[in-house]
Amino acid sequence: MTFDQILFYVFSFWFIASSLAMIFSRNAAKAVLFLILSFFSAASIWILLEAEFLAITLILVYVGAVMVLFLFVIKMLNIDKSTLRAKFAGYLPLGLIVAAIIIAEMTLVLGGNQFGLDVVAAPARHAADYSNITVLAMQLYTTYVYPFELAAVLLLIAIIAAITLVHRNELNRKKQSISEQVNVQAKDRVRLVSINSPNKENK
Amino acid sequence: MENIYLTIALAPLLGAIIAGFFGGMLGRKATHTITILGVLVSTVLALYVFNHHVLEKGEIFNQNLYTWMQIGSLNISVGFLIDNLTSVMLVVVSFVSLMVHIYTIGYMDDDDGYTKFFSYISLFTFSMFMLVMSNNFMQLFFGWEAVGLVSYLLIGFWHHKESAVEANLKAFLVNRVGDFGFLLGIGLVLAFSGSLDYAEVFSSLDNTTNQQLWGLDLITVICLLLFVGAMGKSAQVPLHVWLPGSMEGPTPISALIHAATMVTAGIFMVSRMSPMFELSDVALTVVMVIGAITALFMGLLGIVQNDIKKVVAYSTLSQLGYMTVALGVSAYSVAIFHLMTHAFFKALLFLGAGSVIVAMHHEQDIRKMGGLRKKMPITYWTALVGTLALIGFPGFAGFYSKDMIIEAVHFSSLPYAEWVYYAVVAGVFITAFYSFRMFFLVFHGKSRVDHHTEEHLHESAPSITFPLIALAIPSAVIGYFTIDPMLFNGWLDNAITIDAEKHVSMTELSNIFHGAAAMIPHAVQTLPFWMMVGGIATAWVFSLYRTQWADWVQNKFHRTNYALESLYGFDRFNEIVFVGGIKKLGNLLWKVSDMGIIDKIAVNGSARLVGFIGSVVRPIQTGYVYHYAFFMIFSLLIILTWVLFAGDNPLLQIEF
Amino acid sequence: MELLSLLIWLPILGGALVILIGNNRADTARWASVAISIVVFVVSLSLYTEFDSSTHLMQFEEKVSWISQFNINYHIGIDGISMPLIILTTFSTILVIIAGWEVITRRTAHYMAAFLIMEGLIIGVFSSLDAILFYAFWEASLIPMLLIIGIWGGDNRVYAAIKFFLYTFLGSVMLLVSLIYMYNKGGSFGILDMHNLNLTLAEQSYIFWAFFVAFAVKVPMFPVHTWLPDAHVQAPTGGSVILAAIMLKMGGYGFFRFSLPITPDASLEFSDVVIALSLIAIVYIGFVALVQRDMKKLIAYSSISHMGFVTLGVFALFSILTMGADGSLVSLNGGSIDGALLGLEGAMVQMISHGFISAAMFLVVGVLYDRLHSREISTYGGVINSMPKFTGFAVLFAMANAGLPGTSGFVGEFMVILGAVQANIWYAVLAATTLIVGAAYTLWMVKRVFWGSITNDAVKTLKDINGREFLILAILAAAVLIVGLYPQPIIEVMHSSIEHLLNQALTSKL
Amino acid sequence: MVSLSDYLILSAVIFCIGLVGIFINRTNIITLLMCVELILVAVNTNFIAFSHFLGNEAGQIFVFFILTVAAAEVAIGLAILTLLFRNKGSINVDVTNSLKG
Amino acid sequence: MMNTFQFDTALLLVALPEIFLLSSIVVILLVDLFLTKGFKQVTYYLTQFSLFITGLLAFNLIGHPETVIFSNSFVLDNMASVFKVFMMGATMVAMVYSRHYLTQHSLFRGEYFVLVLLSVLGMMVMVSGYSLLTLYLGLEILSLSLYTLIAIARERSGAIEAALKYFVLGAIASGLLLYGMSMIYGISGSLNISEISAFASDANLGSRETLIINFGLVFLVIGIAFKLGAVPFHMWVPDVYQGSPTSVTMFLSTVPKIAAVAMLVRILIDGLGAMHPYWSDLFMVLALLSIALGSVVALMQTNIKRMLAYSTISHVGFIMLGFVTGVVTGYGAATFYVLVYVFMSLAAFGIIILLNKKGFEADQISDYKGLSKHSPWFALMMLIVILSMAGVPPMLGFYSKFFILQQLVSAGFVTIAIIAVVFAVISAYYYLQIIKSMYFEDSEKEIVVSAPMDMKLILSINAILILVIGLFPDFWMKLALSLF
Repeated sequence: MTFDQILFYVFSFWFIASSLAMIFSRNAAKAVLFLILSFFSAASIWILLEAEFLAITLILVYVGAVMVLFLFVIKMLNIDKSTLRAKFAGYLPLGLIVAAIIIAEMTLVLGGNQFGLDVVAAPARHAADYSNITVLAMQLYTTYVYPFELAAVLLLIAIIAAITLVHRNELNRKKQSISEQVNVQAKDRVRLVSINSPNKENK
Repeated sequence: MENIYLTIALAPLLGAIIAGFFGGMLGRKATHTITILGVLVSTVLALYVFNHHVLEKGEIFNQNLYTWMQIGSLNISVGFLIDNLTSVMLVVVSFVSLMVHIYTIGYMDDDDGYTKFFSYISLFTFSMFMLVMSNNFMQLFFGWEAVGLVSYLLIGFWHHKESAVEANLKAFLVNRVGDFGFLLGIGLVLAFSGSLDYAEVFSSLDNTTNQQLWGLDLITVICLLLFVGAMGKSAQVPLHVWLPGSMEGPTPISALIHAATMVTAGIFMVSRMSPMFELSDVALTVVMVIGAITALFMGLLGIVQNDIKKVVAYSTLSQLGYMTVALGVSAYSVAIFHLMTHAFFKALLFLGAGSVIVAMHHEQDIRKMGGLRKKMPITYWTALVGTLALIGFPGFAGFYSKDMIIEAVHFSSLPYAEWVYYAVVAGVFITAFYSFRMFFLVFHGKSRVDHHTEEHLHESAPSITFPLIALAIPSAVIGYFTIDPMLFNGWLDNAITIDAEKHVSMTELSNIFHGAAAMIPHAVQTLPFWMMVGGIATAWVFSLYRTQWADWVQNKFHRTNYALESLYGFDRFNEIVFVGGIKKLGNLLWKVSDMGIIDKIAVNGSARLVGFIGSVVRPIQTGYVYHYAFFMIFSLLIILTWVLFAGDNPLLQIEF
Repeated sequence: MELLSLLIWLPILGGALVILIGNNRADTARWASVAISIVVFVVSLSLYTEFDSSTHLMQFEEKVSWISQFNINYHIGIDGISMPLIILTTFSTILVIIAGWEVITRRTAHYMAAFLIMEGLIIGVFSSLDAILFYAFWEASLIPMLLIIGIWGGDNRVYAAIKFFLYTFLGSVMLLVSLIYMYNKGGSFGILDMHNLNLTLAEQSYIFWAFFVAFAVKVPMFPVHTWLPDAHVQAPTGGSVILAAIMLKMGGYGFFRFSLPITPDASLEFSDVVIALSLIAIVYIGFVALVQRDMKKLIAYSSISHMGFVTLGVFALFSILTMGADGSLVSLNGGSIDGALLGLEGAMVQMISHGFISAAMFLVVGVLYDRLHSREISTYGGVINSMPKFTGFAVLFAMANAGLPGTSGFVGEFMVILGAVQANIWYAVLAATTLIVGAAYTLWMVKRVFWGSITNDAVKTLKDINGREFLILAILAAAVLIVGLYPQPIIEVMHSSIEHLLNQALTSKL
Repeated sequence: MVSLSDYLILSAVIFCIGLVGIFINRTNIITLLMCVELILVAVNTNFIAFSHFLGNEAGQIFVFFILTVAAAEVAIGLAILTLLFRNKGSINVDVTNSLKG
Repeated sequence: MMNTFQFDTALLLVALPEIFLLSSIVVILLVDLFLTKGFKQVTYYLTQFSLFITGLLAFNLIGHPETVIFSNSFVLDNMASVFKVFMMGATMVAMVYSRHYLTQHSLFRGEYFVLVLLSVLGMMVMVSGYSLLTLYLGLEILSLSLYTLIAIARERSGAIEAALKYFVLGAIASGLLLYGMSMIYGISGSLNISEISAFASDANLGSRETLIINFGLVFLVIGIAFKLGAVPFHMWVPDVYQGSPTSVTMFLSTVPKIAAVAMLVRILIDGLGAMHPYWSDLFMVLALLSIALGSVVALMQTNIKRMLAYSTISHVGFIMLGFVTGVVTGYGAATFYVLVYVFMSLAAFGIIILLNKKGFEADQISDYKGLSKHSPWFALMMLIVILSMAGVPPMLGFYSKFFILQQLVSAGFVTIAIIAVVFAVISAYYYLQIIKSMYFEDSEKEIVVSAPMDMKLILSINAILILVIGLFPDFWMKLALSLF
């Protein structure tokens, strides 16, 4: 077993284990943390595949931003406590069987016969001066300039969407009105009312 | 000549149309004048035609008026065939019709539907003319059904009477049963001859040789089917049930349609088809036997009837049976002869009965009459003539015709002819018995009329008595004058075909015939005469001399009596089996098969099935997103498996 | 615009015009509608007067490219088979519009317009020579009828309308598929091209059944008839009239125009089945009609029974004649060419006559319904006492329905039975039972409704028919009698076409 | 050496875990969003593996865009989630079944 | 290492519609920011204007020779141009209808129009996409905009629920689609459609390659089927149709279908056309399931939007059948169908929106009771639309079905054609329910049509055209066929 393989299996194990832990987690916040672990494992595997730039991006963008966003929402909505017990679908066994069969079938297709080393040889390692980021950048700004623009549009949509959906406009936003606060008088706050006791009247 | 024929037919039609559409405007007098004029014209012209064809031996006239339809080589037209048979029929029909028209003036005097009635009977006369003048099967059927229609309308003329509208429906339907056979017969005629024209059909009869249908000769089947039609119209057992019921109509109708003319259409038709019937002994035998059964058993029923019109109606049935017997033994001319004499005396009897009924304020039960002789002399004497003619008293019209029928049967060589002979002879006794029973009960003996009616009882108006007299004369004498030329001197020869070798009755008859006058003394020595005398005597005993004996006999033979009074159960049988059964069947088909199986199960059921599937499938859409996801993944699994392993060319082979 | 196009589009545009007049100006709408329908009728008469009955070729042809992608043309023309039906259509529409004159008070303009539009569409059906054009008209004509039943119908109108629509829709989609199949085979949607298209027996069989489903539903034949009683009972009088008088004929026409010439061998192959179904329709439905308590239902069932004669007449020919090796017609069972022609032409005459009679019968029921709002037979009794004139008409039409000679009802049945005798005597025996059963149910109803004494006080107050009703019934009575007494003009018109059809039907395509 | 097949199978497993996570989970919707992320990571691994073994950067570029899309998607997903919470006071999956049939 | 990269800016003209639209979006976004409340309508008019100009630009490009730019990731052919023109037209009509709805339900916001425009942009990208990457990005632009559009009715829990479901399921679907793309990429080594096509149509394709392509194909087909809303990936359709604000339902049920078909054409036909025998069976099953389920389940619905959703599923089945045939004319038929469908659907939803007023969604079938009495004209319009959807001649809907059936029969799928028409008859039943409500039933409740004149006019034209084009469908059929 080569070192590559050892690394691969270790990371794979963590990857799969933390993914499973994530989906079976009862606590949303914990699930996010498991997911982060998954992403780290994934990034490691990507590095094995010599995609350093993407691996870093995954960590920085995903773990650094997206996952934090998740956590932020979870904490903001306070939903990690509200669901104390995880509930799983009644057909969980069936679901797992389905998943298992799908995995089996996919494995059959993707197995050694099709993608083994004897079929697809492992490429030679890149030279030490190979810069993954440069290669990607070159392509991104030339060949893929059109998708790049589209990605910009996508992000624009994300911005618009987030603002449109979540931003509270003047009508439904809770805000202070200083002048009203200043002008408030005692009678606005407390009103003295005399109450006749109903018991007396009845007697 | 053509115009004359046309006028004969159209004059009453014109009268009918005028009376029908403008009767209300014109008033009663004008209406009856016009219609009677129409029929009078026809009568005069009919006599002229009779003279031309029969007496002067004119050419047979056979010509089409217009083409009803032309299909390929098949031409169906409306046209006239005027030969001697037609001429005789024309005279009989027009004369009786004329008498009935006149009679109606008095009889229907107090009826609201006066003008309508004239319209109908004129229309009937027209239809009957078209029937007898037809030169082809289609037109025959036309006339056949048209007279049925008028009969339907007239039986139900007093439409507020439930029994009347019941009877007209029955009459129409029973006739339809006959028409069913008739139409099929016509169809077969067309099939073998390729034509519906009488002349062409008769000339292509050879086509039928050696053809079989239903195990019989084709020609036999055709004749039998045609005879089924005749049975319906001429009220032969078992299709006779409508005729007694038809007495619900006004009496002139009973006289005109249900005694004198329409019911004889079947007799006429079979005579017309003599070239065909001659080819089939089987058919002739059936005709004869059916006729005999009708003659005997319907006569028996006449004995137990107490309704004056019913008695006459059953006698009509019985007489029609006699005519049919004559047809069966190939004595077509004798049948026509009896048809003629019968038309006169039976119309006379009916009109006489009508006269009595009017006088009795529409009381028809003979047990509530009696002793009318004095009050209604004309009616009495004419009725006596009619009755004597009916029972075949020597010298009267009916004597000649009926005697000839009995003799013809006697000579017949058909199987069962002997039995038929006994039946018709027995029939003579029965006829005499019920006829005179009625005669005695009505006109003789003590009056059983209630007081109120008694006071108003008087002889009928001249418009009623005139036809009685006018009909009484031929009833008395026509037989004497016409038997010779009609039967033995070839009056009908150009219309009737007899296979003289096979069917010898007519030949034998002519051998023994020595003139009308000679028949009277000869008759006295024969069995039928004494049967008749016996009948009269018995009638006298039971209805005048010892009336209590009648009750005794009734009690003694109560089973027979029951059978007779329930009319052998034909009505009951029809009621239960046909009416009830068909209603049940109809309901079964409708509710179970149509609404249940087809509509509810198959049609709405499939709609419901779709709906059911929909409601079963619909809950899959639970609204839970994880269900949706699962459904997607599950589908992925199925599709993946299918693509990889199934199909003609599985992408992956699993090796074990 | 050519004559035929004019006939198709004039009523449709007229209908649109009437819609524009609007329900608020009901009287204007009525007069406009009747004027349009009369104009159309008069125009249609010129089809008759200018018709050349000596040829079977299509006349008044028009052909304009419509959907060139599929070689679909606006191709119309008529022959002796379609011409009488077109005139029947224009004739009936006038009656229906007059019949709805004061009865329809709700959405009058729409009612009238629906009938006018339907008239145009049905004329389109009868004159289309392109299958897709035919199909389009065929289906489109369902729409106005759906609305007529659904909007102006009785209590259960929704069920009836939807059932009617779906039943016929289901039937006709099969027709569409088979038409497409033939197009793919022959490259043309022209009906006349399809006549000459060679098809194997298997293909013919499938196509035959597809046709059969479409047309049998429309006719309707047993066992796909159950929509008819519902539709008829629920439809307003005018709807019933058009449905019975014309729409059912579309099915019969389909057999003439499509089934026989396009699938002659399959028609031969399955003629026994069709005949069996026809005979069941005649006998079975006759019995069913006998026990109806609802007048309209009774007439509806009687319609089915009568239409059985049409299919019987059409398919009996295969048991009468066959085509000899030398191309001459050879008789089977001793039948003759005349016999086959009797069947076919009898079927046509039966369709036309049924158009008059069923229309008349429904109008008769309509007259009563308008007065007492009941279709139950038991509500009535002794109607003659208060409505003598009306009873006169009713009895005449009843007699026509029972097939009395001298009325049109007799002619078709007579011809078909005479033809059927030559095919197989048993066909004729069964068919002829209608003489008895038909008379029984019709006259029994007449007896219970018109004769007898009055049992229901409401009947006493009935007013006899007014001038409008008298006019309609009188026109129909005249039509019934004229056809009954002198059918030759109709037969003459169709003879060449039918003879040609006979040859087509007997010429094997295999 | 690690074969391409190994990477692909790994990502297939992750992919399926992501799928299963979506439908077995009845707790809250946020987990669904995370499962979607998991699926995308699996796909990304696929692309990168192919890219590596093919010596072709297109796959990596694709992953780059997928990451962008995923980020945008998360933003919108969380926005919707927030709205849901505001409307129903819960993000339990079970509350979202008013539309069904 | 330097890439030698050249780009002829003149080629940008080919993408002018997209460029213009994107620029307008930005402008509108900015303008909207500064508009005070009374002038919000300006956004609407600007939107319509930019759609119109974009459409014009696209129209101008019809007939332009097939051009591929942006390193083979953008293609301009006739199909693209015609689809774009149609999408612009349909969107414009949809916006006319939407405005009434938005005003009635206080949803009129600038973002709405911007998002619509963005989704249109996404669809344009899809239509012109010539690489898996651009197709994917276009799809995501579209989807993300749609999710947002649905959720824009923030106060309605139904809308949020719909958005969520659409979002989650959509994400799974894009995941599957991406997985399929990765397989295609992995085996062919390219993201480019033309290169994939070259790879797949290689006669010497080995069994391993075939296996992997088909393996990927399964995922691709699922992704596309999801977008189209075909059974069994249809679950989102009814919920989303029902829950979304009607104007959004109208939009997402119409225009994106064109884009989905375009994507289908790009991937499955332009790219993997050689694999047709493999995917056509799959398509056939999905198509028949869609037709069947759409027809049957719709019977049970009382909500008209939900019913139309099922009807859409059934229509989608017909569209897919066109692709089953595997011949160019069949694709033409499918294209014709989808364009007709968009046309009909717009009118149908248009009428629903027409009847909308504050607090009244008019989304129950029973809401249409007595429409023919209160508003006979629009009842007639609805009648035309409904009959067209049911496929009754001479409405346009008939010809689209006819075209598909003709192609099916011609390709030998007679049985399939028969099954399809039988279900078409079943589906007629639920269409009749609407007619029943409008015409056969009566309601005391007055239905007032308060829509502005322009909407009434456009709607009437829309509906009448269904009939008129139905009378003269030749040109449109030819047009659809000319795209392949």
